[in-house]
Amino acid sequence: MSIADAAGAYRAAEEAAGERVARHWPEGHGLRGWITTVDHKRIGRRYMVTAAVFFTLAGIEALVMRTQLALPEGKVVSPGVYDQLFSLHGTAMIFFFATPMLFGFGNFLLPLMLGTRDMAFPRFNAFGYWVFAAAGLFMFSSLLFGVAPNAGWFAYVPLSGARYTPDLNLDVYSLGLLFLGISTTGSGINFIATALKLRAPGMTLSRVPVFVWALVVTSFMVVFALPPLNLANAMLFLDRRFGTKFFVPTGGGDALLWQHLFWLFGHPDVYIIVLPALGIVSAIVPTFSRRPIAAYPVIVLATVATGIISFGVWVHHMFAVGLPQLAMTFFSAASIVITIPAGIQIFSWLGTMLLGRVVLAVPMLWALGFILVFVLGGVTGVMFAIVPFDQQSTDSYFVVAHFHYVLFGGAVFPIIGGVFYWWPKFTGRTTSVRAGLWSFWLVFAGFNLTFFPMHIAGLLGMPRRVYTFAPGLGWDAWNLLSTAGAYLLALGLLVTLSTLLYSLRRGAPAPPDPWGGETLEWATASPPPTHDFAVIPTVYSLHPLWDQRTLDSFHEESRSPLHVQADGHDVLRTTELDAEPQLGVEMPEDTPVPFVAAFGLLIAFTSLLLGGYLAAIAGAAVFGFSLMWWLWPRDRPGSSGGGERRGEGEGGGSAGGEREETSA
Amino acid sequence: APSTLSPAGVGARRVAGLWWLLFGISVVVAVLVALLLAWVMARRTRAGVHARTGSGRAFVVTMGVVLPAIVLAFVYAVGLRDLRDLAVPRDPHALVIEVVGHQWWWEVRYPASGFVTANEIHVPTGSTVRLRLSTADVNHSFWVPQLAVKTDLIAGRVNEMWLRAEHDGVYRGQCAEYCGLQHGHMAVHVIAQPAAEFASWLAGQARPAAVPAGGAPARGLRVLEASSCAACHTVRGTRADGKVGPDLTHVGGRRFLAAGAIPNTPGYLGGWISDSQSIKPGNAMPPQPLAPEDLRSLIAYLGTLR
Amino acid sequence: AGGEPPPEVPDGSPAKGRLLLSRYGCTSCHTVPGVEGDALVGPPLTSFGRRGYIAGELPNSGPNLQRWIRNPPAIEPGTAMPNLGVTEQDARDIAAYLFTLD
Amino acid sequence: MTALAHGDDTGSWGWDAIAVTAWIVVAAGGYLAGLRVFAGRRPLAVPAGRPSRNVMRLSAAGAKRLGRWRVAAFAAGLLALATALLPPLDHLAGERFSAHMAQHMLLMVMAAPLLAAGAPGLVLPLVLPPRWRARLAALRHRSRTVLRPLYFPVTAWAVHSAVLWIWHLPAAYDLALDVEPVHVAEHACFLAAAWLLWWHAVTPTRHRLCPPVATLYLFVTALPAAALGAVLTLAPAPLYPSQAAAAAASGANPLADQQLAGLVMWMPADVVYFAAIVVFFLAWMGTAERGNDAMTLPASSSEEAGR
Amino acid sequence: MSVTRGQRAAASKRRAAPHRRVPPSGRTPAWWGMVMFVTTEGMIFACVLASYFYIRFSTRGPWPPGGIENPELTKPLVMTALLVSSSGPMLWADWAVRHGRTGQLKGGLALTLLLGATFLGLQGSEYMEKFKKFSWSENVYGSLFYGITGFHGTHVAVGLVMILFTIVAALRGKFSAKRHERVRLVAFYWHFVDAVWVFILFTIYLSPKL
Repeated sequence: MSIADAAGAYRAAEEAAGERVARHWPEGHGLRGWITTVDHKRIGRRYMVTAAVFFTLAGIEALVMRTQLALPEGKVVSPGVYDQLFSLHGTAMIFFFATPMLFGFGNFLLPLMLGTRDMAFPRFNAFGYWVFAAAGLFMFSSLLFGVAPNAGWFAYVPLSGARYTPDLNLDVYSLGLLFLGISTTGSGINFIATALKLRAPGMTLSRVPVFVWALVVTSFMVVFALPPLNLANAMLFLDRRFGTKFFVPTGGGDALLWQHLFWLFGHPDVYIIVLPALGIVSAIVPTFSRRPIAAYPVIVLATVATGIISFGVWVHHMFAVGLPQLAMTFFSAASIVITIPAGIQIFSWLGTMLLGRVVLAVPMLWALGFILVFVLGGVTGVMFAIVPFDQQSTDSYFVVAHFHYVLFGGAVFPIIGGVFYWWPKFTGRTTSVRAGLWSFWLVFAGFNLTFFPMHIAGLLGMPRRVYTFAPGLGWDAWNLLSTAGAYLLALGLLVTLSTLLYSLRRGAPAPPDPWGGETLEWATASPPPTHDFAVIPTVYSLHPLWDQRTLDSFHEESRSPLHVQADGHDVLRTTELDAEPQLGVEMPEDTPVPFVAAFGLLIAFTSLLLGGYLAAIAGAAVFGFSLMWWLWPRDRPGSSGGGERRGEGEGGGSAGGEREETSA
Repeated sequence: APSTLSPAGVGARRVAGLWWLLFGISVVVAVLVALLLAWVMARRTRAGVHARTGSGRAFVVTMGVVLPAIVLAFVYAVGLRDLRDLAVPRDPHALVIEVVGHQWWWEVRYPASGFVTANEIHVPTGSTVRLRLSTADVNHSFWVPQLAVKTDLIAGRVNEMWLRAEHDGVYRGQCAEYCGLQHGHMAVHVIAQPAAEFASWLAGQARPAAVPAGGAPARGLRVLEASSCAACHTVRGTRADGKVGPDLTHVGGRRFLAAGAIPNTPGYLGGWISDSQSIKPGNAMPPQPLAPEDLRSLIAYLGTLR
Repeated sequence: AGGEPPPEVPDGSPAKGRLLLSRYGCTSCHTVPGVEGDALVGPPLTSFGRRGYIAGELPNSGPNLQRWIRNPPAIEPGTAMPNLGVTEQDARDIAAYLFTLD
Repeated sequence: MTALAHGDDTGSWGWDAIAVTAWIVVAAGGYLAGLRVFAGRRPLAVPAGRPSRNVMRLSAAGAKRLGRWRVAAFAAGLLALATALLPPLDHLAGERFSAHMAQHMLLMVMAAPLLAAGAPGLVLPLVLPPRWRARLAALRHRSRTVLRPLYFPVTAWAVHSAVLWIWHLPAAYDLALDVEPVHVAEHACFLAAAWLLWWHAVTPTRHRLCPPVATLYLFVTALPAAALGAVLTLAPAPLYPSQAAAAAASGANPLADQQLAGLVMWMPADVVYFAAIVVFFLAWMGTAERGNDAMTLPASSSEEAGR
Repeated sequence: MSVTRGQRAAASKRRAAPHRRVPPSGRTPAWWGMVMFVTTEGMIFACVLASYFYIRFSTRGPWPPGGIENPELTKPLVMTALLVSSSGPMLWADWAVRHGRTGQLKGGLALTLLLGATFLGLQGSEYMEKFKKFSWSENVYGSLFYGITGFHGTHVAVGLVMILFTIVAALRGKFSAKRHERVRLVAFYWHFVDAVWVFILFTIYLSPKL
């Protein structure tokens, strides 16, 4: 039997093994199912929706800010409110929108692209989501009480110390970010373990899709970059609450230590945000160019190199604090070097398109728009890497323009493009092409109208984070343009949102593979069933669904117990490098424990914030005991004996193929 | 406008030149990418086009590694040269001015002449001036875009920078590091004057405040000494020796009040004294409830302090 | 605020008066509609065209308003509003603007 | 063991320099001899009936078998060692902190990886007579439980970081400057720790780390080293009294000298680590595109699906 | 810690016959999870120790500042001996459970618990002494001293809770020669906590003397 395309592969696998497998992968319903689910697809969608809500909130904050700045001497909000707005806008966009949104993509897509059935630690995944949601609640509710963070998203000491900000604002900041860090670190570790251990047989590391590479590199960066931030926030909290002197110059502490620690996190963080987004582009471009990505080893190397170099450039955010010139030359060089991996990726996509046959579908438009806008943002980044120019333009609106070009252009464009690209997979519906075009062009125009004038305002000497400005300095027109653009942009995003919502209600049902994609997720139903794949395929190349051998394996392997794993709630474990199949692993069932644990943490952090240390200990105890409940070794049915899980090839061996216990 | 692109100082001029170089390179890069995109959209989307399966590695390495490396090496070298030239000169004869940042105003000291003023820095045109920057509370950043690149004022440290104005003029600058509520109203004005004019300004500033002969200003002086102004402000030559707010010895001669927030006119001065919080919310000067007559004479007195 | 002068001050320019209000610093004590600032040291000058008296002392007419603006202590010796040295022409323009507020 | 010492102030080639040269020559000779044996393990196809005694040809054959680039690396490593420990740099190192750090960096990120890549552990024992070689092998076998931790990359990483940091604490550093044997020990420590570190990445034996792991390994190695460089570069005052005194005596600004030294610690090492990562990665990824042949590009008619 | 080339070579040989099944080997996802968790924890320790040196090297004047004398060494060295030696019983327990000797597993774990708890007790008594001399709000040295050792002490406490948890599970007969992943992960974490202490000993107690 020869299989023609991905849809055929999906159908063949479902016929052969669908029922046998689906029995073990029930779907929870109702409120209980909603709270206890550990399904990576539900959690991934949930991440994305929550992050989109935070995006809307932070975007509305930005609109209020732009309204205040539309005219000189604006009186829309008071300076105290403005400070909270821009701080929460930056914090929320960076921490509560960009990273979780992309981690939502990762959660949904990683197991599908790898050809497995769930993340390595499904319960930990659910826990990560609940912690993220709780931390977002923690952070955003502070705005209602007027104690939102108000020292900018990087909260420089001493301004963020207890002496100059005595209220709770920065306790909310430090505790909120520590709280969120638990979720981000956990997700990163989960992605790493999944990508290393649960790939489909044959998917060696050099056949892994670029998006997965990007996500894995991002996860490693999270593991290495978040600790400095967590440490800095813990020290800040101790300084503010318990009178330690880490950052207090009069006590021997150092105000610059905060900046070093923050940016040692902060710069890798901007690539933590942008790398998965670039990965999305690397998934969209080959599909619509009808050919594999150009220079795959080089683009993977570029991704890895970006991750590594990004740890050596943090001082470019501190060029004006008076460091030794020699140090600045080094960081300037490193910041320049990091453009080369970016250039590699840009020209890899361009090369793919130049060699390919381009289909200008809506996701592809977003990718093309992204390339242009990201290059514009990137070249201003290169300008900053030159120390004298940075010293002139740092902390001016030129910087604001740069980072919105790379953040909105470099992360939000791919995110929206990715939403349009995988929307059939997420929801099982197709979107309207005409509405998609409207949405793209409105956002593209609004975006450039909002942020391009900021370059000029910055060059004309306008500092950032000013709640108002005097008339007659030559900044009025540019700010008015920016504000008009912001409203146009909001309109475009509103159109985008309504397009998607309309599709959710009225869209046509989507086939498994609407675009003719190359990676494994298109060989599942739209949306995929709880078990994702009825038969785990064997991968022979970078583009499994354009490869007859893999397509055929959907049918052929349906006779192999190893590839079907129909004896329980099981996934297949493979080796780290070469994806040799090892054995089946039993996955945990739905459970409310992650929710309870996250709730305990919410209690603990809220009590810490309000100074109720006993209640904080109680919350931590709830967390601790639910963890113990979670990790208690249980005897699962069938694991005591007779759990042979090997292929038909071998009989009894001494190293028995027992099922494994999972720890998370 | 305080534009970085209309430089009037040596440092700013160098950086403006650098900007045009960087801008040119960026335009080339952006236009190149835009042209390639246009080519793709025009030529690779037609009906008869077939995808080709080459690796494309040569294209990627050439365009993404080799060419950028050459361009970037050149840019880096230019940047290094400018960075070296912009280093603080070790000129022992340069005029040294100490600038202390406060939330949210600038204290300016001329150690050689031994006086203190605020929010306005006078410099002689054409000669190098070294600024020694420190802060009394949180971080600030000293930025006069037309004269020199910015340098931060970091708590617990002293940073140095220098500037040399090329033409006479008044150059507006602003604090460029977020420092709290009124970060947006923390402007500074650098006034470049011919050397002779500057010398006479120095001499004038070094003198204590003139004692008014009589009338409203004399009464204003009595009000100033008797009321709470004296607890926060210094007027040299009177009993007012507070250290919380700006030195008012020659406040009448300044162009702006409250770090550029308002012009220095009697009307604004009166409003500032009565209720500065409605003008610059959150600043450290509380509203001063004064008897109407006292307020008017105080305005008259401060107006005489030139 | 409109372009043509109000009947009370036929030869003043309201547009210029509006600029002068912020130039002399009136707005640092008064809240004036159409001009930036929200100070409450002196009475808010809202709907000034419909007021009966100026500072509770003078009937609100064009010449009286100009007299007040040019030298308040001369009219009410104990007032907190200082003599701001407003020139005759400027006082006329300011008064013209104030009378357009109703 | 004064071989690794700095020169004294006479400026001429002292005994120590001669000793260093001697050691290097001995190492080179031993390596060449070992290569000869290495080639001889498998009978070479020599022209019939004419047993050749041409040492160089045998050595070249051995080099071919081991991999010519490894031999070149060993030679370059010896050269780096010579550059680091022989007079022009060695004299300057007595005065300038930055030169001293350059010396350390030459030892740690040039000499060590190159020497390790030369696999002398494989080649040099071949010089010994067979009986001794057997004894050496037996010794290694007997001590394998003790030596096992040496084969953990974590050990190499910890030793490397610890050695780097401990020797740069002010007291230890000044002691090394003042007491010559301590200084020799310092350099020996640096070379040994770095050698062990790089051995994991470049050894031809089965202990070599696979490229993705090596990437991670070099990355976590770079972090503590970079942190030390950062601390030195950003310190506001000179940290090492005797070094500062020497620099001032030679007319340099001690603080600027220290900043340059910090950068020298920071940048070349990072560049080398990064370059190694790129090389490993590309060599490994080079096999990736083999699968592309068996590809059926999607049909061009799927345009409707796109729009 | 990592996958070496030997396994890779074996794997590539195996790849020749794609359908031959191999016995299970290699690391479990949970092992990777613990390794990455320990990595991120280790990074926090690395950052806090680097902060210590950053502050120390940018402090002018004596170190420790403010008239605090150098930490004395006897008690920390005893603590070090206790903690480092506690890795021994942990290794023993790990070995025992892999060979199905659950009795020795419990013994090893209990001994580790005892040593670790003694360590914490000594640290507490050291705090009592130190607190008479300086507090954490005294100056930045006090903050760093209590911050770093306290952070590590917290890790020891968490490790002890994990060991206790493992002991309880072992008493319930949850572990066997085939099922012992949790024991190995707890052991891994404990060795990490031990190793970090050595760095802390070096930084806090030894480096001021160097």
